Amino acid sequence: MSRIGVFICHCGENIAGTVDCAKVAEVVSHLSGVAHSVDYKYMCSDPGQNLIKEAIKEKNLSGVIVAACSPRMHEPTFRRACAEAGLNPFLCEMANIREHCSWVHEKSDGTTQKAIDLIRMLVSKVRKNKPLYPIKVPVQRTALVIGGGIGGIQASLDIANAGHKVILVERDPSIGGHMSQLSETFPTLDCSQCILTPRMVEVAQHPNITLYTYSEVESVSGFIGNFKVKIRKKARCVDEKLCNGCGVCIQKCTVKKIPSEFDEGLGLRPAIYVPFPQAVPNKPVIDKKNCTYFIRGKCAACEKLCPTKAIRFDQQDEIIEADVGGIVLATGFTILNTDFFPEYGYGKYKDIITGLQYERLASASGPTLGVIKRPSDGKIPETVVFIACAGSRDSAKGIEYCSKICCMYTAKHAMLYKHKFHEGKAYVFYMDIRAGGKMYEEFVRRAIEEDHVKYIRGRVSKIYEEDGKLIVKGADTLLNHQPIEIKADMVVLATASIANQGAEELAQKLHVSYDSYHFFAEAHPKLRPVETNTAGIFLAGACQAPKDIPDTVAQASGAGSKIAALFSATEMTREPVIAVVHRTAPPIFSTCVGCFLCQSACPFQAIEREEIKARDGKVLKVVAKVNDGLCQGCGTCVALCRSKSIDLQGFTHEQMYAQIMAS
Amino acid sequence: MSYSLHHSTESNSLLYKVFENTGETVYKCYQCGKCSAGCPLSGDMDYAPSSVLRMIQLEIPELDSKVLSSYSIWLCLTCETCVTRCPQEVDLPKIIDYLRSESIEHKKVNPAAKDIIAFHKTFLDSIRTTGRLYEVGLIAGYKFRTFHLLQDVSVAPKMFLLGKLNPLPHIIKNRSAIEKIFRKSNRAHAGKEAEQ
Amino acid sequence: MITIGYFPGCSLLGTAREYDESLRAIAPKIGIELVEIPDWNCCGATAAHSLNHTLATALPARILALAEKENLEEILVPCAACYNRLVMAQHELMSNEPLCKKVSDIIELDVKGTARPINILEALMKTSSNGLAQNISKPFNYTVACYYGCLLVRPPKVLQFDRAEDPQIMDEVMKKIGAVPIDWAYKTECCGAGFSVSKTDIVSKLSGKIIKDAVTRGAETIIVACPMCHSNLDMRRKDINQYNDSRYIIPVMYITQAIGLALGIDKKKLGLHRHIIPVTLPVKEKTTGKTQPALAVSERSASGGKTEVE
Amino acid sequence: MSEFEPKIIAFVCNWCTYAGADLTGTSRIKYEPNVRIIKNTCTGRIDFMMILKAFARGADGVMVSGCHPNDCHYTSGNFHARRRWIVFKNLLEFLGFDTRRIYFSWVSAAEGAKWADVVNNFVNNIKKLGPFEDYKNLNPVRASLGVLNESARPQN
Repeated sequence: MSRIGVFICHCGENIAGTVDCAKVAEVVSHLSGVAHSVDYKYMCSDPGQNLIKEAIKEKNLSGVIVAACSPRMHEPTFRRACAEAGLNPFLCEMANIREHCSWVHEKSDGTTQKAIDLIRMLVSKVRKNKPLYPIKVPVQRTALVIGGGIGGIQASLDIANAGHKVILVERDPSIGGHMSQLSETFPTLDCSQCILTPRMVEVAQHPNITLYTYSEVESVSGFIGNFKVKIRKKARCVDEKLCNGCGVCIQKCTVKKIPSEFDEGLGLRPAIYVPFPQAVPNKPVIDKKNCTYFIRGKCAACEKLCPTKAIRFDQQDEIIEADVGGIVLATGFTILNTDFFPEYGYGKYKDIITGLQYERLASASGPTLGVIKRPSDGKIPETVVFIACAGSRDSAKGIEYCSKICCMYTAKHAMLYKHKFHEGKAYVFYMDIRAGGKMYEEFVRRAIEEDHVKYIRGRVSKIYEEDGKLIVKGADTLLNHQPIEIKADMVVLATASIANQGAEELAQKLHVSYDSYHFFAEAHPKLRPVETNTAGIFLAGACQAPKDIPDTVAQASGAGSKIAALFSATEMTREPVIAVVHRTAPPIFSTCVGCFLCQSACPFQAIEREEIKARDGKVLKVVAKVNDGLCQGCGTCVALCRSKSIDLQGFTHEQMYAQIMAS
Repeated sequence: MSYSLHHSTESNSLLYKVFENTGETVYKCYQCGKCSAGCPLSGDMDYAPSSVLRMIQLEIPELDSKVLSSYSIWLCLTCETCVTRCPQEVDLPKIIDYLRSESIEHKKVNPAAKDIIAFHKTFLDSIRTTGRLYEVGLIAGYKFRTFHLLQDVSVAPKMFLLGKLNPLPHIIKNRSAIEKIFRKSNRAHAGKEAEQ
Repeated sequence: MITIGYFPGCSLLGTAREYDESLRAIAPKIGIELVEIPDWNCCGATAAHSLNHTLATALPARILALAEKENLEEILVPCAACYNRLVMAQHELMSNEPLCKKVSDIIELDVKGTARPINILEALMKTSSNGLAQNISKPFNYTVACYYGCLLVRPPKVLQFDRAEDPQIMDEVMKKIGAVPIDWAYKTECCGAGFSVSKTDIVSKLSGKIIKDAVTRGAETIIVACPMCHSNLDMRRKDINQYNDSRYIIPVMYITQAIGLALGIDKKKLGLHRHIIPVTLPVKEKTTGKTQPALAVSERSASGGKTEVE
Repeated sequence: MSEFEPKIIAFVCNWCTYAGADLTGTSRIKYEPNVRIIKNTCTGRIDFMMILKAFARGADGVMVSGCHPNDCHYTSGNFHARRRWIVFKNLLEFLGFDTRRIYFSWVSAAEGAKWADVVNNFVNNIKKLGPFEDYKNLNPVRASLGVLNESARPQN
């Protein structure tokens, strides 16, 4: 006869506000199997937890139900409390009467009745609960970091410096990401490359870091501590060991006029190239789509002229397999870069550019060597209009969120322009200035007060060209909404930051959830901003939401230390929520008939064949066996098993049906 | 200037009525001013489109009545530029159509708008009687209503010569049908306002 | 030959006669058979929806109902203003069951809103593939400003026709008949529409800007698909020139007239003689001098144009 | 007696829909109190016998909800569930069971509002369908299961 203790939490007014907790405790106390039932203001508080511990000892309870918030919130707390009182933690469960009841229904008998029902159902489940014991699994102490931007770089270095091995995978030919494209960085205006490149080199030289550039993650399987990853190393067509980065091939390449991705199409590059001079690794890549040799089978100038004979036209993609214990996602973001605003004429007028293109114009290493020249005719623009929220905060165009970084970089852009060209006029059309951050507001004020950037509160309605000028039609909502027309030489659109292409596919490969904008979802918006819902996979930077550099670096270090913590021991304990195959006494041994339907259904290849032998060694029966290291406890096999010979610990048939029957 | 702080009770505020009658939520407007920037006439209006929305948002009786007696609501050409570009998808023309009927209903029509209304009224009279627009009748009637007797005397004769103006109206067969439509619609329309 | 219902609308019987004439003239040649809706009435125009919303739906509803009676699937509505009213009405009827009932009761005909109003450009797109391009006998090789106005493309959510900003369909059609459309800023700006009688100053101001931009960018004629645009740009030219103290003589033609000319139809049949601003289009050879600026501008716009096409 | 308040059992997966329903709570979106959530690890765990049992126990409607296709925390549990549901549905229909009483949906951890809608719509549909009486014919069976003399069950 089970002796279950039920503890109903008021959670202040959160539950007691709509649920009559005293009544619940009253009714529940009469349920068969319930030995003890109380309500209390805050169960998660120390006194609350002591209440439980004492009850366990005094009433010598065989099971505990805490009716409070969601188990996702406090199950660990209460299970720990039970353990401390000597009760097997898996005999403790939580009835979710807050998120699933008090918060979603009005104060009424119906709501109280629902709370009672939820508890009653759980009581009959817990009556069937059995003590379970955590499973120990080995931890493969190597981390995989996906994405070589500042986020990925920071995370890699932190993990590597903590003494663990890191595999850093970058899609492009060089690490560095968007930060390497930037000119100066707000609010300090120090040169982006100057602070980034040393880190890039550090990554390249760090003994603990294996760098795979021009590579992509092909597949990921396994689970926390024991992921198996396949990495596709795309053919560079250059032997990285032989190449010494002399650059002859790049100078001699016969194709020269390919818009450079690094310069956002404002500069040109040859078919064999390194994205930018400080690239890491500084080894060229052949762009097969544009290489004459790959198009016509002729040329091969680079091959002939390479002093180290490093060119390999026949090089094939390479698949690299690795075992890793934890993964950091740092795939970053991209910006809206299309004909998104027909009324703004982006893509139609050369002198309307995106913020990222402007960064290249302003960058000393950029196509104009840091002189702001307009793309159409190379003239220095005398009037530049900057438009914030170009795409962001625009539900009509499908992006409702604020891209967060635009207010700051727009202020920076205007400032840089004024610094480089004093007599120039800079206008900023904005809706709100969001400058939350250390020294941020001061920075914006400086742009306005010291550099005399004209801020106009209003959204631009239309831009069109008239005798070589761009006519920007806006309104000033602070000047009784008067229409304002500015004749500009160049317009810079702070286009929205959006999730990278392929983010969705990657998320599905790794089984991490993502939001409707395809940004990866954190496990908890406030309390677990670095974890994903999938154990062992962590987030760093703008792949989770638009972020500036400081935030990205902070989160990256967070992810890094999470990994370090995970790697602090050679093995880790997992919840014993796994499938088990029935065993009974001979001559039956197991009700399993060996159809192995489960094997085909298991997504984790956790089902093995076990031969049951007689003493003489002859095989009596072949039954399924669950590898408790691999099993993740989804229970698909359980539902599928024809003879009901597999069961899921913690969610056994007995428990589930008991719960249903009590409904 | 300052407004009395007592806010109008929700149900009689313009904001609420606009929602009731057009389904448009004026709260959605975050005052970016894109409509005022694109509107071909915001320069000629007493309140630019976005200020009209702002005035409605505050639910202050004084402002509500300013809106109804504004010239702006009559100046709108329904060119739909604002709603086409509005990031928050506020259907301003739809709202303004409603504001116009409210303005007439509450006898708040801006004096400067009388020509415009006169024209609309004449227009409707014309089709009410003939079923189709009788342009000559329209112009004549309009002049009669407004006493702009000399307007267009220069163009009109030329248009006759070009055969662009028909001296006689086109009259559709089933005129009673049109008359009915007008009567019923007017009743329905009046009814709708009576409800509030 | 495709059969389409035809709703001319009031102005096509009067001020916009030539639009009606030219449309009827080209229809057979481009494979369209027009079936005029019997005993159609006025759509109510701006007046109705300014003063009485119910009326603004009821009047077009009667037209749609009559079309349904003739089981016409599509109604060609050449007048952009009428087109807009009809589509709006149809949209409301389709999306609002009770309203549909209410209106049916008002007009004493049952209306479902199944007959789809289409504008002149949609109709031309239908046929441009089969015929239009082939039957060109006199290429309309002029630099033209395609003026869409408001009501042809807006509001996009309801019309779902061409892109609302910088639309292309008229340009495409004009290219087909040999014209060079310029890239200009006022394609979809408002001309003053309903104010052509009651607020002439506003019309002069708005239309003035449109004509100025078209001329400065070297257009030789402005192509329209809306009687209101036409009357404001053509009939009101005197006021416009007075107001802006300018002397613009650029002719304004209906798209159907331009096509008519390209198809080699007689000027009179197309009602070209009915314009206040005479349509005197230079015969290309001798007009290099006159259209010098035009060429200069059109080159730029052409290059601008290229990026659009990509 | 007052309006018929159906009893709804919802089998949800722990990773998407359970979390989604939590989000409904944290965002304080109100919905019909008729639903009783039973947490499973994954929709793949949900043995369709459970659904029958729920009806046998007097449920008027049953919901099954998990992660969207491709988002399953266990890669493919929801696909198994979907495949099984297709077969099971046909069987039930063949047996003359009104499958409108079973609702299968995907609600992700981010879709708090959707969960509320899904529940409300389903509850309304079941209210239209009226109470599910057929299970009473199972009384002998239920007696044998010893669930008739159950105390704290609401007597409505």
